Amino acid sequence: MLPAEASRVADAIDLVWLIAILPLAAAVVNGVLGRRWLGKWTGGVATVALGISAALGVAVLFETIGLGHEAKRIVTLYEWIGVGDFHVPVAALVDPLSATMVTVVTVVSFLIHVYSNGYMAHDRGVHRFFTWLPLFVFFMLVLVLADNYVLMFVGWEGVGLCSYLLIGFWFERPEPYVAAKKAFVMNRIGDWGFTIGMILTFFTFGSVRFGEVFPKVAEVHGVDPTMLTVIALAFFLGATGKSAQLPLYSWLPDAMEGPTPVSALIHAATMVTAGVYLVARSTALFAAAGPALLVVAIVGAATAVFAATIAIVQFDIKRVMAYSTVSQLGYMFLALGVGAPIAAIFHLATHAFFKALLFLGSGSVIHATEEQDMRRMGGLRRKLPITYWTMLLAGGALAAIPPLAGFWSKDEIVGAAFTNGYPILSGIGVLTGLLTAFYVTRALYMTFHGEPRDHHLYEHAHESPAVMTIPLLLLAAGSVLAGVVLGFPPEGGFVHRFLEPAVAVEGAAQHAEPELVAILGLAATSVAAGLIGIVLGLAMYGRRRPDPAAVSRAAGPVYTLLRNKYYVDELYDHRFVELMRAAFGAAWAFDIHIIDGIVNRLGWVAGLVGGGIRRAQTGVVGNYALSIAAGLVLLIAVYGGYAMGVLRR
Amino acid sequence: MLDVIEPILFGVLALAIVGAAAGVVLADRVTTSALLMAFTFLNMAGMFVLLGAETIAAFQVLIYVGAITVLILYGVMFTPQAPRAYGLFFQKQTPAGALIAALAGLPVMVIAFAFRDTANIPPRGGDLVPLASSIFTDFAFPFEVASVLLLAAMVGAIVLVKREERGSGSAGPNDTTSPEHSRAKPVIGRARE
Amino acid sequence: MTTLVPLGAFIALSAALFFIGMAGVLVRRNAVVILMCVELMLNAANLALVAFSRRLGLIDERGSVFVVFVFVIAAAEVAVGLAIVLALYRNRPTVDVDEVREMKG
Amino acid sequence: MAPGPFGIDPTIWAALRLLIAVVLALFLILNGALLLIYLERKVQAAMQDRVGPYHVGPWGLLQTFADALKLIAKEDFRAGQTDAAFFIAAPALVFTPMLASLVVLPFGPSIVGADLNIGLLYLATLGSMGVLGIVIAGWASNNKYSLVGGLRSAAQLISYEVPGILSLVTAVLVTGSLSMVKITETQPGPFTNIFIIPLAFATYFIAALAETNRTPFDLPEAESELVAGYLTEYSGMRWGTMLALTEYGNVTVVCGIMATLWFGGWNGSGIDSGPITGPLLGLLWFTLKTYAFILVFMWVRATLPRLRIDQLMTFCWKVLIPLTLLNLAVTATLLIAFPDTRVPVAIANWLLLGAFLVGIPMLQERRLRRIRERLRAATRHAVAAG
Repeated sequence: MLPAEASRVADAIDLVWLIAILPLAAAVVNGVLGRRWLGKWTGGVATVALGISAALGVAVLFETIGLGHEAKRIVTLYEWIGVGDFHVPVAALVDPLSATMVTVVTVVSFLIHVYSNGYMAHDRGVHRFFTWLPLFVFFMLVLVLADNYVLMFVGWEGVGLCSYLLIGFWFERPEPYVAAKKAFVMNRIGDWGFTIGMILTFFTFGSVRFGEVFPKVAEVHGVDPTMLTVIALAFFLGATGKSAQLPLYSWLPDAMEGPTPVSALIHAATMVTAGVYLVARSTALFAAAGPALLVVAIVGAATAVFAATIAIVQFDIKRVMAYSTVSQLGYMFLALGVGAPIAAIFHLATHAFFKALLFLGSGSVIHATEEQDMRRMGGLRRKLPITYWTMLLAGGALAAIPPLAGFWSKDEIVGAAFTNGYPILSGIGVLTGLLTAFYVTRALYMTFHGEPRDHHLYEHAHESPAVMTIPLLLLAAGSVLAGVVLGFPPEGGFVHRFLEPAVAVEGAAQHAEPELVAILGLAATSVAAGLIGIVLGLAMYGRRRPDPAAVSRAAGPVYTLLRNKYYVDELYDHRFVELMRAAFGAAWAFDIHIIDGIVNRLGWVAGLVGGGIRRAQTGVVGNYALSIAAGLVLLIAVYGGYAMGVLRR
Repeated sequence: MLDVIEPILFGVLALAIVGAAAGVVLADRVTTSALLMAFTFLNMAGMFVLLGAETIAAFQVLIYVGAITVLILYGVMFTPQAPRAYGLFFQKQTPAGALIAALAGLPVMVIAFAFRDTANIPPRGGDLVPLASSIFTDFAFPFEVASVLLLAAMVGAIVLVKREERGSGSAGPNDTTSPEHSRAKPVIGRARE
Repeated sequence: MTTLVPLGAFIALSAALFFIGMAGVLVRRNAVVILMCVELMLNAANLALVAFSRRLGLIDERGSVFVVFVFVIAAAEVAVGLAIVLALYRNRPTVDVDEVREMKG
Repeated sequence: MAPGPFGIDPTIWAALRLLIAVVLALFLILNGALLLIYLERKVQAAMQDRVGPYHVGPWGLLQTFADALKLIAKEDFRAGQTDAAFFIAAPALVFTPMLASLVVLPFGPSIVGADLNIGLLYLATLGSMGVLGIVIAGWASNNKYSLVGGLRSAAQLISYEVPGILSLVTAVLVTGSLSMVKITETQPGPFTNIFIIPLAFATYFIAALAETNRTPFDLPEAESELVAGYLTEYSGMRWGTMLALTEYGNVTVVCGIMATLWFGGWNGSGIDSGPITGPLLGLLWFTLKTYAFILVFMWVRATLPRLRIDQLMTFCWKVLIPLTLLNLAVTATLLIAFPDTRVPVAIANWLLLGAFLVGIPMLQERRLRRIRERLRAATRHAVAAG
C-alpha cells in the first residue's frame, strides 16, 4: 500500500489481488484434493471461485469508472525482488486498461467454466482440467494486473505453461501433445523476444515498472530512438509469439486439439490477446519508436488477410475459428499499429465475446455430434436451435453486421487506419472483412443449413444441456450489445472516454479529427464488403452457383496452396529446424569439452586435497571430543589472557 | 545459630556433588555410575533450594532423577555390559583428556572465586510465578521451539530404535555400519587413483 | 534475604562439575557413561545459570528460564543418544565408542 | 515466613512443625498400612463372600500386627547373586519419597508439615522418584522376573505420570495455586472442584491407580506372568517396607491428593469451631474423604481384571494422554475466555467426561470387531491353504 493511500478506506480496488488469488486457490484445492476426493466437484469449486472473482472484477471496473480521469492506482502487496536498484514489487496496476482486461478475462472465464461443467462432465481427467483452467486464469490475471514487466513476464510464462498443459490435455492421442509441444516451442521464441525487451528496458530506463519507464520515454531527448525501436520490436516479437501473428502464428490452429472450452478461453478470448495487451500497455514506448509501429501495423494487416484466406478453405469447424481468431488478432495489431490502441482494446473486448461464443457454439455442436468435420454436418439448426441462433448472432458480429458488436469495433479500426493516413492498410482491412464474412457464412451454412449429409450423425445430434446453453445465451447478449453500449457514437463512445487516460500519450496520432463523411463512407464500405461476402457465401453454398467444387477446381494451384496453409509448417520444419540442429550441436560440443572439462579438473583437485585431509578423520568419537575440548581450552586461555591483561585488543 | 547452617549445607552438598560426579566418571560398573549420577542430581537440587530456586529444584528432580536416570538405566539394561577384556578408559587419549580437563578446569575455578558478592534470594518458592510469567511472555517463542525440538527428538528416537518390520528401511544404523558403506566416498576414491 | 555463601563458591562448584563431566566424556569409552557425563556438564551449566540469575537479582528469573530450556535439551539429548546407542548395540554387540570407527576417513 | 505462635523463633517453629508432621506421617503410615491391609483383606473377603481374618484379636483386628511382627522377626535373607548395595538401597529409595510426600499433605487447618507454594509440584516430583527405586530393585535382585517386572513398572509409572500430572495441572488452573493449603481454601463450599473438572478427576483417578500399581494396573507384580515382579527376591521387612508400607502409603498419598484437589480437603462442617476442635474436625473430614477413596481402590481391585502390558501402554498413550491434553487445552482456553466464571469450564468438562465414558467403549468395541474379523479371515485363509 502506497503511503498516499494509507489513509483511504479500503475498497474493491484494494481487494484486486483477491481476484487473482481466488482462481489460484481453486487450482490448488483441486490439484491437491481433486484426484482422490473431489472428482467431479472440482468443477463446482473452480466455478464458484471464478464467479466471485468475476463479481469482484466487475466491481473494480465500475469503481475505476467512478474514479474518472485520474483512475490509476497501484496496489502493492510486497517487494518480490530488491537487488541494488533493481526493484520488482508484486503490485497490481489498476487503470482503465487493466480494469477492462480484468473484467473481460474474469467474466468470460466464468462463463466458460460454467460451460465446461457440462462439456467436460464425462471426461476422466476432469480434475486435471479444473486444476489447470483456474491456474491459467490466475496467471492471466497476473499478466494483466502486473505493474511491471517482470511480474507481467511471470504471468506471460504461466499462461504459456497452462496453454501447453491444456492443449495436451488428451495426451493419450498423439496429435494433442505434438500440438502442445509446437505451441510451447513457438511461444518460447516469442518469450525470448520478451526477455530481451525486458532486459533492454531495465538497462535503458533503470527500471521495469510501467509507472517509471513510460514517463522517461515521454521526455523528448530521453533515450536514443534506435534503442527504443529495438526494445519495441523485441516486445513485439513476444507479442507475435503469444498472439499468433506472422511469422509465429502456426501453433494456434494446431492448438485446437485441446478441449473446446480451452480453445475458447485461451486461444480465442484471453491468452492470445496478451500480445495485444502488451503492445497497448506499452503504447508510450511504441508511439515513441516510430518504425516499430509501422511494423506492427503491417504485420497485423498481413496476418489478417493471410489467415482469412486460409480460413476460407478449411473444413474443420474449429480450425476455421482458429484462423479467424488469428486474422482478428491481426486486426487488433493493425489498430495498434495505426495508432488507435483504444480501437484495438475495444475490438479485443467485443472479439472476446463473440469469438468465445463461436467456439463454445462449435463446441456444443461437437458435443452433440462427436464430429468436427463440417462436411459431415448440415441441417443441424433444427436439432440445435439455441446453438444455431446464438452462433448466428456471433457470426454476424464477426462479419461486422450492424448493429452487432463486431461492426463497431472493426469499423473503428478501419476508420482509424484510414484517418491516420494508412489507406492501403484500411483497404486490406475492408478486404479481410469481406473474406471474414464469406468464411463465417460458409461455416455456419455448412454446419446448420442444407440437407443433413450424414443421417446417422444427424439422428443422434441433440441440444446441449442448460449448463452449456446458458453461457451461450449470455455471451450472445454480450456480442450483441457490447458494441453499441461501449462504442456508440463512433470515435466518441464510452470506451474512448474511459480508456483515453490509460493510453493517452503525446505523439500518438489518434486525435486526427475524423469528418463524419469519412466515417460513414468507411462504415458503408465495410458493411457493404461484409454483405458481399455473406451473399457470396450464401450463393456458393446455398444454391451451388457458382459451385464451390467448380471454383476450387478453377483456382487449382491457389486452392491447393491455401489448403496446405501456404506450406508454412513444412518450411519451418525443413529450414529452421535443421539450422537449429547444427547450431545446438556446436553448443553441445562446447559444453561437454570445455565447460564440463573445467568442472571435472576442479573436482579432481578437490579430490586430491580431501584425500590428504581425510586422515584427520579417525572415526573415533573420543578423538573428536578431545579436539573439541582442546578448542575449549584455547578459548579459555584467550579469555583468561584478556581478563588478566596479558593479551590486549 | 542459623548462620552456620547454610555454609555447612553448602559444603556437604558440594562435597556430595563433586564426589558423586567423580564416582560417575571412575565407577567400574555402569549401574553404579547411573545411581551416582542420580545422587549428583539430587544434591544439585538441594543446591538449587539453597539458591532459593525451589521450582527449578523440583523440575530438576522430576526430570533428571525421575526420567533421565531411569532412561539411562533402561539403556544400561538393554545393552548387557559384557565383561571387558580391556580397560575402562581409552588407552591413548586418556592422559591427554585428563590433562586438558585439569588445564581448563583449575584456572576457571580460581577465576570463579572472583565473584565475592552474595546472591539475593526470593522468599521460598517465590521463583515460581516470575519464572512462569517470563517463560510464557518473553520466552514464548523459544518455548514453542523447545516443544518442537522435544517432538522431533521423540520421533527420532522411536525411528532409530524401531526394528524395521519387513524391510521398512527406517533404522539408520544399518547404513552406517554396513560393509558396503565404503561406497560412500566414490569421488575421492577415484580421484586418488 | 541473601545467601551467606559467596556466589563464587557456586560458580566454582559448577566449574568443577563441568570439568569432571568433560573429563568423563574424554576418557570413558562406554557410550552410556559418556551420555551421563554430558548430563553432568549440562547440570553444571544449570547451576551456573541459576547462581548468576540470583546474583543479578533479576526479578523475572531469566537464568531459570534458560535452565528450563537446558532441561528440555537434556531430555531430548538423552533420548536420542540412548536410541543411537541401542541401534548401535543391535548391529554389533558393543557400547564402546572406540570400536565403532566405520566413519574413519 | 509467618511468625510462629507462643513467640517461638519462626525458623525453629517451622522445624518443629516439620518434626510434628514427620512423626504424624510415620504414625499414619505405619499404623495406616497395617490398618489398610486389614481393611483390604476384610473388604475383599466381604466382596468375595468370605469371612477374612478373624482369628487374631476381636474380628481379627490384630491379624496384621501379627503379620508385621512375623516380617520383622524374619531372617534378613538375600539371594546369592544379588547386588548387595543396590538390593539394600532399593527399598529405601522407594520408601523415602513416599514418606517425604506426606510433608505437604494438608491434614487439617494448620496441620500441615510445610505449606510449600509449589506443593503439588513437589508431590509430582517425589512421585517420579519412586520409579528409580523400583528399577534398581528389579535390576539388583539379578533375576529375570524381577528385571522384567522392574522395567515394566518403570515404564508404567513414567507413562502414567504424564496424564496424572496433566490432570493435576488442570486442577491447578482452576484453583490458581500450587500450594495444597491454598487449593483447599479455594473450595470451602459444597461445590468443590469435582463439580467443575470431573474429567480431570477421572483421568487422575485412573493414573493414580496405575502409579500405585493397583489393579487393574498391577502388572509389575502379576503373579500369573512374573512371579512377583520386582518383589520376587525380597522377603522379610524389606518386602514389608516395599510392598506394605510403600504401596499403601502411596495409596494414602494419592487419595489424599484427590481429596484435597477435588473434594475440598479438610473442608467440612465445623472446621472453624475453635482453635483445637477446628483442626481436629478438619483432620477428621480429610481422613474420611481419603479413606473413602481408599475403599474405592479396594473395590476396584475386587472388581476389575488385570490388563495386558500392551493394553496398558496403548490406553495410556492413545487414550489417556490425548484426553488429558485436550481437557487441559479446553480448560485453559475457557478460563482465559471467561475469567470470572467457572460455569463454561464445568460444562465443557462434563461434556468431555460424557464423551469419554461413551466413546471409549465404542472405540474398543470397533477395535475388537476388527480384530475378530482379521482373525476369522486369517483362519479362513489358513484353512484354504490346507
